[in-house]
This record gives sequence, structure tokens and C-alpha cells, in this order.
Amino acid sequence: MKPFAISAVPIEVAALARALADDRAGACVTFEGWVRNRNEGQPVASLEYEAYALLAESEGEKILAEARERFALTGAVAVHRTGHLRIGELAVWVGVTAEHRGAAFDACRYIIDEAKARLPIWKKEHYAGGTTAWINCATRGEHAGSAPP
Amino acid sequence: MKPFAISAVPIEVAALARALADDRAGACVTFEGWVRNRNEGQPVASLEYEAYALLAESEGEKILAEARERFALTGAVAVHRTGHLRIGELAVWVGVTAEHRGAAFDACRYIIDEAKARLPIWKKEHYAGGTTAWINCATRGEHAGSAPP
Amino acid sequence: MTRVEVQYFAILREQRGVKAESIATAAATVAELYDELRVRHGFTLPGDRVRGAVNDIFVPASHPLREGDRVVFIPPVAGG
Amino acid sequence: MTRVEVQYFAILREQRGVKAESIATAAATVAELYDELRVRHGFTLPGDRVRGAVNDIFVPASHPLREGDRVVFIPPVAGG
Repeated sequence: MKPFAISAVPIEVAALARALADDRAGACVTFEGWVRNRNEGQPVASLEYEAYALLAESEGEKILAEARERFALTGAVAVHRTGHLRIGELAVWVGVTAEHRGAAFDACRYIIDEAKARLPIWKKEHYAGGTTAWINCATRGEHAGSAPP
Repeated sequence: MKPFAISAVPIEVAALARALADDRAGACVTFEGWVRNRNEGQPVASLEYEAYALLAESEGEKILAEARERFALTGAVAVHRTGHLRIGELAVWVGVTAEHRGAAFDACRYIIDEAKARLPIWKKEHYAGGTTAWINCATRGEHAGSAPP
Repeated sequence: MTRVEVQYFAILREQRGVKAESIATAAATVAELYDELRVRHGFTLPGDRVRGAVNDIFVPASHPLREGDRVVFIPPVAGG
Repeated sequence: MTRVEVQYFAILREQRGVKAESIATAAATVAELYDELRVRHGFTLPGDRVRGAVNDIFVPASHPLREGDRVVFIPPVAGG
């Protein structure tokens, strides 16, 4: 299994969690990003994720490697969905194990923060009336990637 | 379902996770405490948890209520095992949902930190040679409960 | 004399050899009762390492005992 | 003229109407190529909001183009 993957099909959490099993680990922290029914006050009907998969996977693996270097981990895995997702669907999953919980919490947070800021993955909100918007594609939002151009 | 429970049988994570589903939630952070194969350098064969269940449950609910008060959550659930557990078994599960991930991470951390410090739950390590030790029952360790006597 | 029900957990349960017992005591407070039982049963934990609960609520060491109270002595928790 | 393969994602893909195209360009750098395409296709994102990748690696705006390069222009990411 690749430690970081882009998936066009629903994320199978149980299989990912099993892959993290480790007799040395005392703590497992997971983060799940769910599609929520509103964003900045506006009702959202569904969400579409598009990824530049090749670069997202290599940048994702870089983020996991950084987390392993900074924190005392026994394992780290992450998957990001692409495609059209319903409210409540799982968009991103991060799982981290460590001997102690401090490292597991800090690393899980690091991975999702970096992933959101650096991976070339875009989301388009679909609203009740049929209108859509690419989030942050207009004027706001951060550059993808670890370093400015 | 009780938001905080002591369980003498294996924790059913899938059912707990389903109970947290919420269309308003964009983030779900979970903590799992696993029985690990060594503690402070010593190989551990298995672990026994004993709880003063009535007080542990009321104190646990208090901790969850504090978390809901301090952080902008949509849900918070926790379960702690009792009984004799093998290496790798799930000893404690905390699941928190929120609109945004910052609150979910902070609340999950708060709940497990407070639970470990305050709940009247004890653990006894069983070692390879058949010897055992109650952890922190001798001279170290914190008082259970929120306030000193 | 006050009659109370005492429950033991973890190391106290093992050192006492029972989970619970009924005690008639002259002790006026939770702390005095623990000191009495510590001597009688040879508990290794000093009184200041043990918290008291009465009727499933944490109480201060000076909490007075009443007839029929359920008293629990709580060893330090694992914490890790 | 240098011939490169250009891939589009998200808002750029929608504004261009295709996922990829082959382009013969006089542009010497990634930044120059974006400016050329922005004018030609009416992209709304200014050049300083778009990062470049060449052959699936992030590159600076000044990165020189070579025959056969695969060039991707990366809009700002969602971040949330």
C-alpha cells in the first residue's frame, strides 16, 4: 500500500486502519475530513474534488516523510478522495500511530495542515440552485507546493 | 448511547463512528489507545484495566461536557475498556466532530488528557515471567478526580 | 460507631483480598477511616496518595462519615 | 518554437474547455507561457496566483521550457 494515495473511489477506512496495526504503538490518531452542508454561511449541496494526482501523490509522500522525521512515529498513512462527493462523505483520511499520544496528535495535525496547504487538489462547491464555485481559485487561497515559485 | 461509557467487552468502533455522523461536521478526530508491547523499556505481555465504573462514567461525562463548552463541537463520544487485554487491543477510544479541524483536534486531545489524569481506572501490567505491577499505584501518579481533596 | 460499606479497587483490593466489606468504625472522617484500615490491613499507600469517594462522588479527606455511606478509597490513577 | 504539452486543472480546465493540449510557443519560461495562454484563452487568474509544474515537479516561474516538456499550471488550492 502506498503511504499517500489519491483515490477516485470511496476510502476504505477499515483496511487503512488495519495497515497501521503495530505492537509498539500505544496511540493512534486519525483525522477525517467530511463534506459538510455549508461553507462560510452558504448551504452546500455537494462537493467535487479534482486532483493533479501524480504531483499530489509525490507531494503527499513528502509530507508524510517530513512528519516521520519531525515526530516519533511508528506509522503514517493518508488518502484523499477525488470526484463528486455527497454531504457527509469522507473526503480525506489521515492515520498516525506512535508510542505516545503527543507525537501522534502533533503529526496528524501537521499532515492535514500541510496537505490542505500544499497538495494540488481543488474543490468546487455545488449549491442548491445549481450554481457552482471553485473554492479559492479566484483571488484568495494559497499556492500549492512547499516553496513559492 | 451514553456519550461516555466503561465497557467490559471489546469496543465497537464502527458503531461509535456512525453515531458521530453529522451533516454540519467537516472534521472528525479520533484517538485510540492501544496496549503496546513495552512500557518504560520493559517488555509487557498483557494489560489489565480495572475501573470504578460508576464514578468513572460520571467523571467521564463531566470531561465531555467541559470539552463541548470549551470548543465548538458537533459531537464527542468516548469509551474505556476494562478487563484483561492483549497487546494491540483497543483500550480507549475518543471521537470528536466539529465544523473545523482545529476545534476537533484540540477537544480530542483535551478529552484524552483529562481522562488519563482524572478517571478512576487503574492498569496492571503483566510481564513475560508472570510477574505483575499496578502502574503508578505505588508512589507516583496523580490523584483521580478534577480537584485535590 | 458508624456502619459503612467500603469498596476497594486495584492495589487496595489485592492487599485487602476482598472487593467490599461492611465496617463499623469510630472514625469521624474519610481520612480517619483510611488510616484505621491502613493499619488493620497493611495497605502500602499512605493516606495522602489516596482519594475518597462517598456514594459515588469525590469528597475531601475531611468529609464526615454517616451511617450507611458507601466509601471508596481511590489509589493514584495510571495517567499514562 | 518549442512544442510542449499543457495540462489544465479546475478553473483553468473549465475556462480552456479541454484537459490538455499541445502548444508550439516562442515563450522561453513557464511564466511567459502562462501569460501567452492567459491572453489567448481569457484565463481570469493572474500569473502570480498560478504555480507551474514541469514533468510533474514544481518549478519556479523562471523555469526554462524544453521541447517535449509536460507543463501544468496550478491554480491556488482550496486550503480549507
